[in-house]
Amino acid sequence: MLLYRRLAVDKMKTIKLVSHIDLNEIYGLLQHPEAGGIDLFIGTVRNHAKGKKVLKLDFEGYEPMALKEMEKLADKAAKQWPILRLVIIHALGTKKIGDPVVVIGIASAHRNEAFEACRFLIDELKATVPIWKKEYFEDKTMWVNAHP
Amino acid sequence: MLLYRRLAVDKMKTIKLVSHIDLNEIYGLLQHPEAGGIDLFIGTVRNHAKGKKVLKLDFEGYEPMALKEMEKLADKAAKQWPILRLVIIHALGTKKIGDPVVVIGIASAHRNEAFEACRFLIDELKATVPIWKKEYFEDKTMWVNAHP
Amino acid sequence: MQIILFGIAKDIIGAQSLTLPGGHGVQTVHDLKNWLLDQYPAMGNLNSMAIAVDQEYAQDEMNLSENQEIALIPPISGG
Amino acid sequence: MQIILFGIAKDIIGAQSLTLPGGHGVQTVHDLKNWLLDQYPAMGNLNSMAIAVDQEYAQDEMNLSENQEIALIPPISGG
Repeated sequence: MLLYRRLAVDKMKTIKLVSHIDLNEIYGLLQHPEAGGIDLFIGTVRNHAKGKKVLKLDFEGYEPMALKEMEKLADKAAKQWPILRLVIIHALGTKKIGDPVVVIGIASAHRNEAFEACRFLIDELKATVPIWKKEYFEDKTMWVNAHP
Repeated sequence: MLLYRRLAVDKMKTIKLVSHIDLNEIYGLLQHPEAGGIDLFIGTVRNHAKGKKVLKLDFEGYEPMALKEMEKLADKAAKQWPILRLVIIHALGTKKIGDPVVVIGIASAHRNEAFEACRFLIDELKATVPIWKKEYFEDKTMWVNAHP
Repeated sequence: MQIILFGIAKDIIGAQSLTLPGGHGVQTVHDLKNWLLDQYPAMGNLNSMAIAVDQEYAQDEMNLSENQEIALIPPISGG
Repeated sequence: MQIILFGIAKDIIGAQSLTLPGGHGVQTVHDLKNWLLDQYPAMGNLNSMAIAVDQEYAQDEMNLSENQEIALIPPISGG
């Protein structure tokens, strides 16, 4: 299910929040005839955190603001690197172990820019986009990063 | 069509040469319950080189040696970073614009190692694995990198 | 003045959103943070607390008014 | 002594593989490179020329023998 979607008129970027990430569509979103390199980062649900078994995760977002922040990051990246295609997709809702949670994809003429922009975007997304992750352990739940 | 394949007994790595890269299988090869980050590099066929229009590419490999070199790179990477899953796949034969040519995938607990190992592997692959690329232009063909 | 809540802030306050009672005296983002910390001391244990105004992160000095969309942003953990 | 050829080396030599004629005098990798450059001067224009022995890059000093798999590796361009 598509929750929100913004697509620039030039089709350069795909930025959206979804309940399920479809990895099979990603390559099509990143293909460009001038592209020589694509870097794709996929964040996934790990089965443990701080030594404890994780059963599942819940993601909550301040959706309109999250999309605005994702757009800002895309604009920043596009100013720093010659990007041909850009994808930022984050999942919301309940995710189980192994599920993709976030996908960042960059296509550029040369691989260096793709790696750098991809790394920049995932680091910045984690620092600025208002999305919250709750871990379900066997004996409790916990909002990640909430407390020191 | 699968040309060659080596799969370590521990399933940690998938190293192969193929005539067609199936991107839809890659995520399955990289999934691991302890993985938090996956970095995937996809090298693709660009529509131009040195300002000239490229029609297609042909890839030729010294197949058994290429696989050995890919295995060596995987072992080097596994010594440097805590890798949970590793994929190195290179296509051989004729490729058209936009086709994937090479895929490097790394799954690790944290994203830093995934980015670093992925970057290392594509850089080293280009420097050591005996594979040759011929570009078809409108008026000629050229083996890439052959001459200064 | 109504505040949209997310994540652990919903658990601490026990609601999806919060309406400040009459006479709250909150004029700036800074005032709002102080008011929240005063009313809900558990907020003080969080790693951070930001305020978004009209879906943008707001500086402490920013003035608040009734017609803005105001949200409390506890420590984020996306990605 | 037979040499497997790839890429532009096939074009220069005009064959998929090359058998050194009797009395070639090639004993080491270094000798083989010199022999190839002598017979096919166009090889000298390449960015590099490596020799693989039994599917491993070989040092110049390595001795060659009939029962090895020997390949000429012109500049690679995979990825």
